[in-house]
Amino acid sequence: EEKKQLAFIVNAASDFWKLAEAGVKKAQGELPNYDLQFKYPAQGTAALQNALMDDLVAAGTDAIMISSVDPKTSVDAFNRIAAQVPLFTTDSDAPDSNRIAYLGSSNTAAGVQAGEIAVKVLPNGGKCMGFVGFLGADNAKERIAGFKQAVEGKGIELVDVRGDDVDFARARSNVDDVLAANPEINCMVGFYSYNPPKIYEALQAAGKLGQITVVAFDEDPITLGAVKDGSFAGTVVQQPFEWGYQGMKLMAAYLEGDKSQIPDNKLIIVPTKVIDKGNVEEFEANLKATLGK
Amino acid sequence: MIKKDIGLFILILVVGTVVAIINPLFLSPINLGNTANLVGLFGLFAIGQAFVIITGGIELSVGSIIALLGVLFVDLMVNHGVSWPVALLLMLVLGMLMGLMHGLFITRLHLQPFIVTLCGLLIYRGVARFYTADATAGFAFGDSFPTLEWLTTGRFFGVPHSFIAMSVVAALMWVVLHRSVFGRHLYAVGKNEEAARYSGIDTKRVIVAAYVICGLLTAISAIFFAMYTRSISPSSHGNFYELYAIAAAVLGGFSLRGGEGSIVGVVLGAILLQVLQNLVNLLGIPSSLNFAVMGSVILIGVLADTQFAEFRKRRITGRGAG
Amino acid sequence: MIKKDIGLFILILVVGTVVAIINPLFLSPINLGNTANLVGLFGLFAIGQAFVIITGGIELSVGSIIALLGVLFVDLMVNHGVSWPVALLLMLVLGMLMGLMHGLFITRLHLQPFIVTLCGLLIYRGVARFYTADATAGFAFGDSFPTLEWLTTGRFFGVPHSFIAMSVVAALMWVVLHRSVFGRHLYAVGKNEEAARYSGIDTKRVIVAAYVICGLLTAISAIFFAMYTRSISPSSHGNFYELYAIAAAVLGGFSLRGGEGSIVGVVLGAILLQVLQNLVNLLGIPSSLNFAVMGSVILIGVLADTQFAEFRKRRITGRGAG
Amino acid sequence: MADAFLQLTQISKSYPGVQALEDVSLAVAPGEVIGLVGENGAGKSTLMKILGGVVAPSAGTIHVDGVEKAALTVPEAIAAGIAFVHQELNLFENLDAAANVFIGREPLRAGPLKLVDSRALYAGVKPYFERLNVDFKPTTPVADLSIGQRQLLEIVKALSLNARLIIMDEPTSSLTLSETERLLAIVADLKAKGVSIIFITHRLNELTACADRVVVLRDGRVVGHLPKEKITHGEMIRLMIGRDLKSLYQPPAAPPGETVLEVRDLRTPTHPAHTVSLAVRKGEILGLAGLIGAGRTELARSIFGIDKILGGTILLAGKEVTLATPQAAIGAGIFLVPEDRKKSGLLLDVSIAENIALPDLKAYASNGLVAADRIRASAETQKTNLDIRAPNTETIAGSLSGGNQQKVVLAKWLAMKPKLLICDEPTRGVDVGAKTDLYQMLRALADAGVAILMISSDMEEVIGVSDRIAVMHEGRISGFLERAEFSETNVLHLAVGQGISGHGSNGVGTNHA
Ligand SMILES: Nc1ncnc2c1ncn2[C@@H]1O[C@H](COP(=O)(O)OP(=O)(O)OP(=O)(O)O)[C@@H](O)[C@H]1O
Ligand SMILES: Nc1ncnc2c1ncn2[C@@H]1O[C@H](COP(=O)(O)OP(=O)(O)OP(=O)(O)O)[C@@H](O)[C@H]1O
Ligand SMILES: [Mg+2]
Ligand SMILES: [Mg+2]
Repeated sequence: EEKKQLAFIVNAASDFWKLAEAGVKKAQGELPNYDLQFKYPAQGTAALQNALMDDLVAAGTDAIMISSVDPKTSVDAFNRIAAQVPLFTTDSDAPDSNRIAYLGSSNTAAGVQAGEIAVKVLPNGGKCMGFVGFLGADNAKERIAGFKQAVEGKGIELVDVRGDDVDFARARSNVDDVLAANPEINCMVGFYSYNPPKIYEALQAAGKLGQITVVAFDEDPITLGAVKDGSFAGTVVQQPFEWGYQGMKLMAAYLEGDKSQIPDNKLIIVPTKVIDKGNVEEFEANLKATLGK
Repeated sequence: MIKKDIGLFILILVVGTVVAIINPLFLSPINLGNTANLVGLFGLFAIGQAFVIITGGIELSVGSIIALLGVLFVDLMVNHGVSWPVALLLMLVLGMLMGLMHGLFITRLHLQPFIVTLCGLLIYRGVARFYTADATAGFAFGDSFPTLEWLTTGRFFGVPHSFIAMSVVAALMWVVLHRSVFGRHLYAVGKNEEAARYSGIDTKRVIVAAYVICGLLTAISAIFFAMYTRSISPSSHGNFYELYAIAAAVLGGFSLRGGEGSIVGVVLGAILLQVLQNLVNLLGIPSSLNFAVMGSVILIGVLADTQFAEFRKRRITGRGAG
Repeated sequence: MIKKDIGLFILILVVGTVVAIINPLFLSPINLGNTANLVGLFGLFAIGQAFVIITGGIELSVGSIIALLGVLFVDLMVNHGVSWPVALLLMLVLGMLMGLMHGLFITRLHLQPFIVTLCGLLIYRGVARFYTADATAGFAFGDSFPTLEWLTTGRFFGVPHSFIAMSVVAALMWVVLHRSVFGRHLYAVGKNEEAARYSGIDTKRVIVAAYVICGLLTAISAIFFAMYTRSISPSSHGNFYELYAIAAAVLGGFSLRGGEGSIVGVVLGAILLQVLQNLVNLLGIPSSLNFAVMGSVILIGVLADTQFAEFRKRRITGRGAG
Repeated sequence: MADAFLQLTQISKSYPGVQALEDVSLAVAPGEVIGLVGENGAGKSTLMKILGGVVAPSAGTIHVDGVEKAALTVPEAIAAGIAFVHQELNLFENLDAAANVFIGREPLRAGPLKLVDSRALYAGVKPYFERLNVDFKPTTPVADLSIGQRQLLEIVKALSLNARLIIMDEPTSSLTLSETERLLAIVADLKAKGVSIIFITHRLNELTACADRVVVLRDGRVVGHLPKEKITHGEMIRLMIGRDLKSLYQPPAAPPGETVLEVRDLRTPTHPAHTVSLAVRKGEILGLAGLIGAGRTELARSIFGIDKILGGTILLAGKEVTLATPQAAIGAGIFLVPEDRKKSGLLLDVSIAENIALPDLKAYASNGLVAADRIRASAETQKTNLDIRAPNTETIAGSLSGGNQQKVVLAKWLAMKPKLLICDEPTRGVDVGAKTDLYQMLRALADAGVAILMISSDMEEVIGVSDRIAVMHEGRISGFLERAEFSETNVLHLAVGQGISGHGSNGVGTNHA
């Protein structure tokens, strides 16, 4: 009856993680001797995440994979946990900690891919406005940096990025305000998964769909729909399903003594993909299948 | 009362003028429309909050109610094929029931409003998150409810319907609060519940009614919000909105001790808060400074208002004594 | 007063027992240690809040102060090479200055506490976010302040220092509130400020002192938090903590109208809130239900408490009649 | 007599729309008892508040021991040895009795820590409690005290200051005869020790007993000084209101009618072991007397539906009724004028007109909307009828003098049509002139068929106004008195639980119905 317990802790509640959860579910099917848990913290703060990890370890969890809100500075907390159970990072890494390995994508690379979409559809250059949840979060900073790096010297400028603290109403009114106040903007980038849908809705309300180039991240249904009908230039998707699925299998293997899957640099990169009009239908079909809808 | 409102009105004018001078786009119809829309959305539940605050109570669960009702509303229509008028009606009834429950807990079981509605804040959000298993509830691409969308997000000669709805509600509630017997009873209960009871006022019923009204207006606003954001992440939708509502009321001259405040005040309070939000984006202020700017303007405004009022009072008594 | 505390204490025991039966790990030293640590962190500023609430005020900026002071503290040490005792002292002084400012705004300029501290909430968070440009302030890997770390995150026979600090503060503040003249004046001012003034009490000084104490305790707690999380994301660090503090106080028998409550009560309130947090994690309850469970337990507990108290009151009068 | 240590010179005080004081001068010498009388709103409390440092005068000077000041602050007044029994009670309900006595000047221990020395505190209040013979303990929370008990506590507070001047602003308004006599003895005692007293009261015979001189105020001005030998009831009244007063008792126009309200074996929470039975008839004024804490207020609250009753029945016009809420009571035509005007009677920061309209708002509304002009008109009528002294009916109730506030509370109910009117201390703080008017109104109401139950601690009032008196003692009726048996001694005997000659002490009284 003594099943081993594995936990996957995410940084905040969002649809994005539903895909990872689906991956974890699939892994559960293949790991009957394990009890897999998928944990959302009550709020997305490092303090709560660390308390959650402490509690899980106290409750007898055997291995943890975490998407940290703030990996850089949670190193000590990670090391404290890693001293008790094997710890893995996903989504965002803490390379200086004693975590066993990182499994996930590279946000910088994703940002570069997004920048490349913009370069492709804006050959004459342009002025872009970005929208994001937390400006200071690592994933946001890396994506922004990647985007800037890719458009450097191509006549495209990322004028500013507006934060909304993951308040959807603010996310929407931020776009509305830019449409009202910055007529020179001809390109918009939605860095968090819910930003592109808000851009879509604001443009639709203003009757400007198609007039402004939109580059998106992630696979919100509205985003995919907009890519399909040509309103968006494209979107960059990660593969969270694989993180959940592979992550759990990896931890189970590790607990059973199989360390062969851990590469020397301790980085297991699941590549990001560009979805545009060409491959969106196929991607959407796959997605539906995984989510079982 | 009216003097306080004028002070707030002047503050809004001053802030608006300064912003318009720096960036004339502030006065563009499109920007005014957007701001009016948000004023409508926030004003609706702020008016509800005002009723509760007048009784000396507080309603902390506003944000969570907006999240829960939003999730249910969208889910009923999208996943259960419920027609929108039915879903809408259901949400309004639910909102009123929540208010009723809060009111009964407070008056019959003698719990503190802060505790009851704090539990509401926690429970409703928890239920909303559990209901969707922390997923976002939203319309699929292409889902369309033309009448509902026109009603909630449409515009009439450029004036957003949400703003019109808020104005109608405000006018109605103005009559209720400032002209009706019930309104007088509300003030009486807020000022001195015991004296009100001795005067034969059914204080419990009055208090319960205030929470029911708050629940109803919050539910209306929840529908507007759901249609505005079109997708609801139950963990973050409406977070902190109770603070907005309370802040709008307090700015508008309400006292948390109850018995004070006017509808005009709370509407002006809601307008000021939205103008401040708008200003940050329009002036290109780093969004990290958003909060700081809001806080400073509120502080300076309130300060100017009270200092001016005291100055005037001193001048009057000074003259009287001379 | 004491009866209220006992009710809360029993509630904590009941909840604890139930959790321990379902998952005996609840009583493991490691889990108790973790929970005690959080009780210490939250208890510190909840006690501060309690002082303000007794005067009939409210301090909404607690969470933002914790964020701002945390950011500054870490930044001073990491990026400006300030030695930790100096940085620590500076933070304590800053915390007291903020409290002093709030107190003066409220007593000298006659602003409502809700407004003043709401502006504090907005401004301090804004400043913190602007200061780091929304980036996280934290120690780099390898940064080490052994004495400071031992002081703040160390344990003494398994008891976290934060808990010890909180206990010492609670004991001190118990004497201040329940045994000293100042404490008595606090109660007097909270119940009836005008009468207190007529009694020759310097009510303004008393109120200001309450805010200063709150600022100081919040600053102490900010240091502990900074060392516990070791990194501070200024946009989310300490969010909602003011609600926690107020909830702990209100659970502990404080009334937002002022003049009521005890130190034992607020500490028990803080313990209950942390036990509830711990319970959700320990029982493997879906974290989406986290809030709902907390809300329900609080509601049921408070309900049981008041109903039991009323039942006893009825029985006593009933018996007297027999 | 020794020289004055305190001198007020040409003091004026104006509030917006009101000249509360004008050119008032007053000197206080050690060991004298000064009576201060005047109609409601004459400025007595205002003058005393200036002395106590609570309000600052608009003009004039104050000399304390020869030092000139424009105004005193509260700490300065305390330092100058001025103690104050406030007219409106200013106690802290969250503290116990002893803590209230020493608030602001607690005995200290532990040096710089400034801890409260509880032992010294409780020991410190004990002699005063004994001296006033109060019936509650130093550790009793003030929240549990009745109005009368609170007033005693305020007096203890002032005595304990060991001041050289004690200002007593209507200290006896809620006290019964025996406590009043004890207080007057203490006043004499203090005077002998060289303490000066300023004694404000509307019960003028108290001054005949204790004052060395009387100062009369009218409309903010001093209109007369009476040296000791000239202090008579009639003289004071003439100076106060400029005319003579008719005798108190006016007989009813017709003999009492059928029973309106009957209470049978009623038990209340504070005195659960005792029962109350009484009946009030149409057209009569039944006085209800008793000592402090006898349970009269509680009886009234129980009938009015505020307090739950533990047992017994209430019959209205012979039919049993349950009055669980004030609304039910009001619906049945039973009105209560509460004892504590600040707490239960008034919305202090609302206008006079709004206060008067509050219980009967529906009558001023059509379709649920209130007609402000109708409210104002009705308030004007009441203001004239009751002679409420205020600039207009929009004046905020809290800014009125104590007596005028009381009149507003009365006006709330007089504007409606009761079957039974319960007045709990209806004239607390009301001046003699207005009292007479009020008694006339009560009589007129009774003659119009209203039954009136008048709870009063004012012996003169009980004897002078009632058609019949019921006396309570520790939660039960200790006896009824018919007019022929009315006397202070008889009321007092029943009030302390003794019988009176020719009357059973436990007699519930014959059923007059
Ligand atoms: N704070 C205030 N604001 C405005 N007017 C006031 C205020 N306090 C007192 N007054 C007015 O000053 C006048 C004198 O009031 P004061 O209380 O001194 O009367 P009083 O002689 O003590 O009467 P009473 O016998 O009824 O207690 C009254 O007309 C009253 O309405
Ligand atoms: N709010 C209260 N809570 C608890 N006890 C009370 C309260 N009010 C009054 N009492 C107590 O009830 C008893 C009866 O008081 P009540 O006020 O009915 O007497 P009363 O005859 O009207 O006397 P008084 O002249 O003092 O008003 C007193 O012993 C008093 O201490
Ligand atoms: Mg007076
Ligand atoms: Mg009484």
